[in-house]
Amino acid sequence: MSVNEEFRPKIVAFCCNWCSYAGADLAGSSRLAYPADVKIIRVPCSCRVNPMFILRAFEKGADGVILCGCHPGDCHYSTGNYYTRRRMTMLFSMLDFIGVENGRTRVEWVSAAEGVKFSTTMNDFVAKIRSLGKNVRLGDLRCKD
Amino acid sequence: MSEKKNQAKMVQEISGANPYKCMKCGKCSATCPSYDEMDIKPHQFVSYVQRGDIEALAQSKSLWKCLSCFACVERCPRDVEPGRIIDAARQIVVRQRGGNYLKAEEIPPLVDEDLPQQLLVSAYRRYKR
Amino acid sequence: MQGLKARALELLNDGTVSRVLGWKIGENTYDPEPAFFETAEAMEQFVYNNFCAANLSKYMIEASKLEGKTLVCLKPCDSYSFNQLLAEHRIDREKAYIIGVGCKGKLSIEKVKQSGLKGILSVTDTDPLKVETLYGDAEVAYKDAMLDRCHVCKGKEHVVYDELYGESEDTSDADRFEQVRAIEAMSPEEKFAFFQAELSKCIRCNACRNVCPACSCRKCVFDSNKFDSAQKANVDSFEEKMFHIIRAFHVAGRCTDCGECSRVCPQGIPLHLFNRKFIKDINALYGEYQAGADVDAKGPLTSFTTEDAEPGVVSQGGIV
Amino acid sequence: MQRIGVFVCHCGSNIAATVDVKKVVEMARMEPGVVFADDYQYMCSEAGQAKIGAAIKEHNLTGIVVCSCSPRMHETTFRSCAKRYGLNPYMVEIANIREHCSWIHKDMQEATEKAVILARAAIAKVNLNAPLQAGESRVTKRALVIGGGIAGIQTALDIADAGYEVDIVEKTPSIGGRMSQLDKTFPTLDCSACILTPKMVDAAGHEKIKIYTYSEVEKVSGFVGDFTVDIRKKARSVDATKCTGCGVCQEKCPSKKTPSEFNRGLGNRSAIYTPFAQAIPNVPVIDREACIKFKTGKCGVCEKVCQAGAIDYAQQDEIITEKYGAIVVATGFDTIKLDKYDEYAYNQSKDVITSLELERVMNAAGPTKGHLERLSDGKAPKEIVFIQCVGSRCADARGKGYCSKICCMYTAKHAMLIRDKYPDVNVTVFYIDVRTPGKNFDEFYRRAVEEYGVNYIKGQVGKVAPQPDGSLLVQAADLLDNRQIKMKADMVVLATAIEPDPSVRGIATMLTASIDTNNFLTEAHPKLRPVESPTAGVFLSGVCQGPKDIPETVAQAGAAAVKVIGLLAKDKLTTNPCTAKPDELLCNGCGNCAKVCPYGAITYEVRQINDHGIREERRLATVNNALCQGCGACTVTCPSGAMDLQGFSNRQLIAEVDAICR
Repeated sequence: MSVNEEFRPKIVAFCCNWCSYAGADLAGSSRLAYPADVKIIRVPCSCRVNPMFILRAFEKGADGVILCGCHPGDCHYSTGNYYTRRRMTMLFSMLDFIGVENGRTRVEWVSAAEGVKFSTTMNDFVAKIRSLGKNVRLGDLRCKD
Repeated sequence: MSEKKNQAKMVQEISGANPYKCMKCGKCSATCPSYDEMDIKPHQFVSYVQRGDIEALAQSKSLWKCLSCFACVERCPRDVEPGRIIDAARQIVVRQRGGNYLKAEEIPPLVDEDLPQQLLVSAYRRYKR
Repeated sequence: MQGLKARALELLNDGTVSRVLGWKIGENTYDPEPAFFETAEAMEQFVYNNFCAANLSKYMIEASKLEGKTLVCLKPCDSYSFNQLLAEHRIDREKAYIIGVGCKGKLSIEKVKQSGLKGILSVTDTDPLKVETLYGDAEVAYKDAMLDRCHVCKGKEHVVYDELYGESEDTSDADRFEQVRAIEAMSPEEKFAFFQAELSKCIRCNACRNVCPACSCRKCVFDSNKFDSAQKANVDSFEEKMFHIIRAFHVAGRCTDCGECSRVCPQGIPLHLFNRKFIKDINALYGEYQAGADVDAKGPLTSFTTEDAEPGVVSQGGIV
Repeated sequence: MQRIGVFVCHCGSNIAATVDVKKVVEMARMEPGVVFADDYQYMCSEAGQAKIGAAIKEHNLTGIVVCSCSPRMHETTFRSCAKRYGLNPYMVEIANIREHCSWIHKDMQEATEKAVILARAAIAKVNLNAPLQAGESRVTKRALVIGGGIAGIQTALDIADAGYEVDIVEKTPSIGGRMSQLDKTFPTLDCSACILTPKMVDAAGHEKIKIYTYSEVEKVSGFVGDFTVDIRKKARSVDATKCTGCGVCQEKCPSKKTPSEFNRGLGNRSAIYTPFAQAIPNVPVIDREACIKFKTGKCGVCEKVCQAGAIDYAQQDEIITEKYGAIVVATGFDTIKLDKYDEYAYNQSKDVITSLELERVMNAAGPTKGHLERLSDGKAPKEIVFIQCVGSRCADARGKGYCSKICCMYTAKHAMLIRDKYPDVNVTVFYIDVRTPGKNFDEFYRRAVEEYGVNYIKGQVGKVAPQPDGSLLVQAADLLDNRQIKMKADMVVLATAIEPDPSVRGIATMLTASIDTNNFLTEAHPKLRPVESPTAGVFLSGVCQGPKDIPETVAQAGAAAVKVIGLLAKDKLTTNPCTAKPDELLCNGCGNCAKVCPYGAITYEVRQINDHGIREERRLATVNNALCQGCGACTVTCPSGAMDLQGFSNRQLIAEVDAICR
């Protein structure tokens, strides 16, 4: 068995209350498994997620952060996820720019009806993080030699 | 893994088809131009794969009656695509016999003008990558 | 310069303005510093030379709270910052009397030093610069002593002013995004190594934050308890790591690319690269946008279209 | 410091079988702020809630965490429980250890570890919770029903009968919907018009119901209890107050070549038209695309013949703005396009028709006056083939993945009616499965087979090929007989899949009601709240929520009405207290938060403040709590972090992040 299979990543999933959290619930009630590495934090809307939360998660040892919201156009608050889309595009691009592996962050749109998508997304994301290994690059730059 | 299961798995791998998606609508058999000449009918292919009875499929006349016209593949509402399943079974048999892929340049000298067009088309379909 | 000083004095004396916001003579030609002048006597110290690089627009936040108008000298690029602050209601247009001052590219003593000269005693702001050193006199070509940001000059136009003084020159002779592109082309390992080397120099002196006209919050999130990210002392290491990324994010879509952050960094960290990266991405994805060009424009991160790119674009070949 | 109680639910074996609940209790006890932790079989039960209540009293708890099912399930339950025992309901947090843990993980150790972490995150959050007070908002006692088919009509009638005002918005010129196009209805075979028309008349005559036909919803703002809706009343070009409905204009109109929508394009209509004879209102509209007057400026025949002087070419679209407390979506369905099903020759032959087209053919008011005839040559068919599941139950992109539910029954109906009226016509139905769950449904289908001699063959048709002699060659396999069939038919009827009316997408977006991948509106809970959208104040009626037949639609329409009545009966609604709240000492007044607020809830005012001894006037953001819905968009836009969201504050969310990553 390779090292990566033993590696249990810490993954934070921010899910909006109206679509993605409900999608996760549906995945649960449909018994669609995904690794226990994923821990979900409920937010009212994907637009509530401040880039600071994501960086904080990495800083505290998360290996991957995924943000799930309603599909564009279907936001419970009409427009929240459109702002999310721009903000996260900018943030992810910046992380990529400073050399953080761009697979560690992801945004997925999962509706309340997409239990299957939620589960496959999480399985896929966990596999990706496992292949990337432990997050070391978002550590304190000054403390490294 | 038993040989039976192994072969069934191989058929699934080669064809990329999932026999469990089949809803037994029979549209493949309805569509098949070689239906009357087949002993195992297209809609039954999936059952053989599900049961792991590739041997019977390999022994069947159907294996060599399928024209690879892919009408069933085109029309299957469930993406099960029996044409690919029978094609996969055929490949297993061909491989067992030691025959394997032809190279593209080996084909033209083998072409006989009297060969049915379907055979050629089917061959090309199979060998295209 | 004398004409500018005379005009400022005139406006001060006739009561049009209550004070003048400009630059004060420093110990040397090359270190003038921002200052308010309230009297004719104080105006003796007023200076405007080619080393007057500081962007004065941010001082207008405090000046807007004072009685009477403040005469403020703005170079073309500073006027964008002024406009952006205006758009965010941080300053009062009525409280400002803007003299748009001419600019032919600002000089940096650091650049002069980088040309290899040591023991500098005095330096002129002429073309070429005449440098007197402990070891004899030397000359430096104007272009070579110019701030990096002036090589990607925004142009000669003031976007806001009451009157203009002096000629300006468009000094741009470089590609604004060249450095950003060079980094984008690196492998993740190289990028990481580059920024690790640069950011590890940071001493968290906050000079970048203090000078930045977009960083004008009454209280910075890094000083408040709202995100548990407060205190400069290492209560936790969060702010240390993320400070520059968050700072860049907070000014994204609002940064006019004035380049003050890099200019004032005592450690010489090219902080403007973060801002330029955002600007480049915004231009590529959401259309060309220059913060401060138009007071009524909707900021790229406070607006959207339904057809915007997905964040996945970053991992699918990047933003081109 | 909070005094937190943690309550871990077994949910029978739903949680306890995979999560070691005792271990979760034990670990929770070690978390900061936790003064009490316990587990119980069913926390949501009366006894479970009593346990929570006792602990609140005994341990003087200031906050509680319930480790149980999804908060979407029982957050309300536990909040009201807390309230009953004197604790602020917003001091309750739920750790979802069922849907997000026990149900998806098999390994006990793994699931237990995760449950502990989820509990820890909830505890970390509660440590930072603050009591919140729900506000109140008013309820406009008027409902809007979008769609004037049987679903919309029934919902409107039921609401109106309870004494509330209802408006129906229908995009076509008449109410009636799909049901008005049907000939007979299963399983009783009564005439569709005979049972629908009285309801239409009732709705039109009801003093509490206002009907906007030829109108569309254009804009929706507001929220439950207080929606503001813009309705575009399209220009009818006929003054409804003057028109007597005599119909002369339609007779005399020289432009008669427009395919009739009502007859599914099988016949034509005039440019000025009412869709069908029993239309309500019986006021025609001018189709400006087809009208010669509008196209060339010359004609004006209708105006000349109209005795009442009702024709008004200058009429403009009108925008009506109205306030509503509740909105019901009843937008119905259409049949899918068959462009991708070349094998059934729908586009090649006029004699291949959809079942809905057959309804029109069979109807006495239809294009053939009810005579069963081939549309190509008008000849009487001798051999008719029905094909089931056309586009339904398809895994590929050509059709729909779901069962359209109504086709088995209406095909049995069609087969039976044809055999009854034309005993010499042979009827063959090709089916995959015959699905007849419903009262008297299977009996109905068996009658078709046993009494009417309809020939049912199991096997989907592979191909329909038009022949030179005008017949249609149908190729199929009889899967039970194991033989391939090639038969000639004179007519082929396709049981075409149904899909939500395309207009529903735009409406869902306006209402911010969630929609699934098939464009069916999502219900708040598939079992327990089937007629409510997750968006408060929006209710679902009819096929917009999922395929259903008339009896089911009517039942759901009534259910939706009851939900609306329940809402409108209240004078005030309590509002969500989880709203945005600016810290005035941090606010820059920069204006960015208002730019991203979808509700216009943020305004700015200049106020005198005291910032640690500095007194000054500042421009500050102010949030209107009645308008704020708590999305949090503003909190991220605010550079200084002055704007925070109550109940989901920056510190709370960061505490959760920290707890998970610890």
